[in-house]
Amino acid sequence: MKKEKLHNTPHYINPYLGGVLLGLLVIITVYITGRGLGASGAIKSAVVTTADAIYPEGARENPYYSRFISDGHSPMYNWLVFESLGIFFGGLLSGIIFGRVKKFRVEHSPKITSKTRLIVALLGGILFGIGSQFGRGCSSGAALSGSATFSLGGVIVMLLLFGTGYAIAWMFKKLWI
Amino acid sequence: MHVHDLNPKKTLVVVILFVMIIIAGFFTLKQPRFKYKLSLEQSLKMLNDEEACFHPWQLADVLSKVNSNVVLVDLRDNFTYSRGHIPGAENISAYDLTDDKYFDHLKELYSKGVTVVLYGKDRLQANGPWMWFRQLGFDNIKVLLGGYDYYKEHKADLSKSKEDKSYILGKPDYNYSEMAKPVNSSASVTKKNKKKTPVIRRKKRTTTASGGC
Amino acid sequence: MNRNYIFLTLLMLLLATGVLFLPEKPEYKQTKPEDLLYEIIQPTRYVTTDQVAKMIIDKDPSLELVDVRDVNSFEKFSLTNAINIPLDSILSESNQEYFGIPGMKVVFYSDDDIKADEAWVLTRRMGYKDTYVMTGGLNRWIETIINPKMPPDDAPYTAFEQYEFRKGAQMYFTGVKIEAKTTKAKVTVHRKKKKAAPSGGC
Amino acid sequence: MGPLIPNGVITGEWDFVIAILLGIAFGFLLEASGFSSSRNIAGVFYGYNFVVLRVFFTAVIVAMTGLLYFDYFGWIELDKIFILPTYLAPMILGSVIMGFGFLLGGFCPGTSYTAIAIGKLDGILFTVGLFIGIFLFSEAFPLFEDFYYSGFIGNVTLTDVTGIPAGWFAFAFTVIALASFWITMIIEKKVRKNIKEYKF
Repeated sequence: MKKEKLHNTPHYINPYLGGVLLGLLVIITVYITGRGLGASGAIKSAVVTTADAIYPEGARENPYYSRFISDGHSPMYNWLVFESLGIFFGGLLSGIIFGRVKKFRVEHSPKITSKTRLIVALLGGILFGIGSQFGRGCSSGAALSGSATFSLGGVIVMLLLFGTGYAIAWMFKKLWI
Repeated sequence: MHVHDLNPKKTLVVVILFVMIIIAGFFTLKQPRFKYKLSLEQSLKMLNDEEACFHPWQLADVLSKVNSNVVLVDLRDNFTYSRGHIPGAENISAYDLTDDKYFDHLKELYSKGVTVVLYGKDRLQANGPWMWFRQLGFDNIKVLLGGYDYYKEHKADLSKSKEDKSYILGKPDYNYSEMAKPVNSSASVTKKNKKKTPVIRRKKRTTTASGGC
Repeated sequence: MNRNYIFLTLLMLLLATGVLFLPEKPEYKQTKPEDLLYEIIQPTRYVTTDQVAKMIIDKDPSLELVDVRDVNSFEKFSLTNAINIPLDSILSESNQEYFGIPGMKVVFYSDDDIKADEAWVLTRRMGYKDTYVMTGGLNRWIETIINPKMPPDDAPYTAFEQYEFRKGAQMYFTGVKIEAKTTKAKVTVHRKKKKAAPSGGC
Repeated sequence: MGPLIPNGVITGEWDFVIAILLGIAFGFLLEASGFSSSRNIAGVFYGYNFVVLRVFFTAVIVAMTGLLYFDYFGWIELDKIFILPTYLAPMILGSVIMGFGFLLGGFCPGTSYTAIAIGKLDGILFTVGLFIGIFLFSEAFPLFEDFYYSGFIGNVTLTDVTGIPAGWFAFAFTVIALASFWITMIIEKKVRKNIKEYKF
């Protein structure tokens, strides 16, 4: 029993260690590139590329897509896309080192089924996707890098993102505990 | 149920490394060789300081050794200096001012409270270096009005220049609007318009400023 | 272990407190004193009245004449399209907008060149580049452009060429010819654009 | 000296190599800190796991103070770095929507990539959701284009808006963060007594 418990306990690094290293990474990123980290931009590039491939005329007319489409190169040829690829491989690397890479599985609270969890995750993704476009960035781009560079918008996003989470947490208690 | 490593030892190591980088930063921070002592506002105010200028008639006392607390510094190059200079003047070419040898010498004069008078060919040549030294806090350094050219012309009787104001610059020699008056009447209309334009434009500019971009 | 956390907390607090004592930077980066002196000694900042006259006649869009005399003198007479920034108010915030516009050459002038040169030293210390001083100021402007003197007969050919140009300029500025009207030409307003920062984001 | 790329120290060709390397470091840190598990992340809202708050706040205060020091040393010119533009109303709405998405999905975009990397199906679904969300947003964009651009204040920092030097913000953030670390440590202990252990 005890052995199994140990086996199921993931070996995560100390959260403060992760935080300090992440902070240093933000500094290094700003030092090298002059801007912070980001993640949702890659998906945006993917969306734009897909739309451009499916119906080029419509996409070019759309005032949102057209901001990111240029004739010179594909929108996928973008800093954030490469960075996001890096995030994926970095996660893989860490997962291999700490032994967390396993076959596909769903993680959920014992009170809900896997199916529920997957539907909710999809819904959450949709909302996050819409919100990140209004917010000019997601939690890493706007909230983390934005706040670290003292941007007003970054701080607003950070406070409201977590604030909303706390305000509505009671509604979705079943999903998590 | 502690899923995270609770021991912050590694964190401590990383944070201490971070602090060491910052301390290293403080050590590598170069103390600049020259530093402005006067702020821009003070520098601007200094320009109106009558005390910061040295008039040609004051030279008479220096040359007759009545006033021995003054060192004259010739900023022109060695060749020009050798062809003629104010008696007793030291030659520090403007290009050599920051050399340790000369700069330390000027610092020494400053600490001794000796007045240093800079001069060049004309006032303009010495004016920039003079402003520079003043901004660095050398309030013993003055500029010779009129420069060497004026001295050379009037060296026979310097004290006379007390009445002569021609070496004091910054005054119009002509009545510009009178001089630049248009020649015929048809152009005088143009002239009027021309006069108005700057006023209008200034306003235009300020309105765009408040409008923002 | 708890002791380590306490130590970490204190360390971080110390770092954050240290930030408060970092001196605040001025809004613009001042030119280093050694660089300033180096540029003061160079005569490259001087432009002649002829050059200025030519730029005005050519309607050079990159020319920005700045009159550093007081408002009264400016109202009485000023060069074409000049703006008035009295030396005393050169540090004011609204006047900063006239400096450091990319692609613009600021030429200071006053009665002679001393005040203009002083304005140049101050703005150069503030870090603005592409600033110049008109040598001789308005006094020389009158002597050379408005009232040019015929060079002596034994003067070199170039002196006569220069005289020819000045004669032409004199006509232009004193308004003998009709072209003078074009001085009314609309003034294009150049303003400093927002600092170029790397674009990017999430 | 820095930032290196805007200052032309590093040329554009290296851009994407650097992007991948920085991304790997970012992903590694996210995964190693436990952000590949949505239940870890959501724990911050229920008090049983404050890892998000700890990592996030620590990162922000370290980056803030570090940037200020490095700016003072002349290593990074802070006035040359990209400042996120502020569009007040859309940003408020956007972060509220993101708050909902965050709580439902249990991920944010960066962490969902790392979740995919270690084989979480919910991570994949979240990313698909992101794709759909952004697609919906773009298709409907003409409807709220005006709103999207409203409330623009500019690429402003806290100092630009309030006039308070950046150092004070870094200090205030640090104090708040450190206090919250100690408080959440106590809360976490209490909450965990009443909670069943969960599997990953």
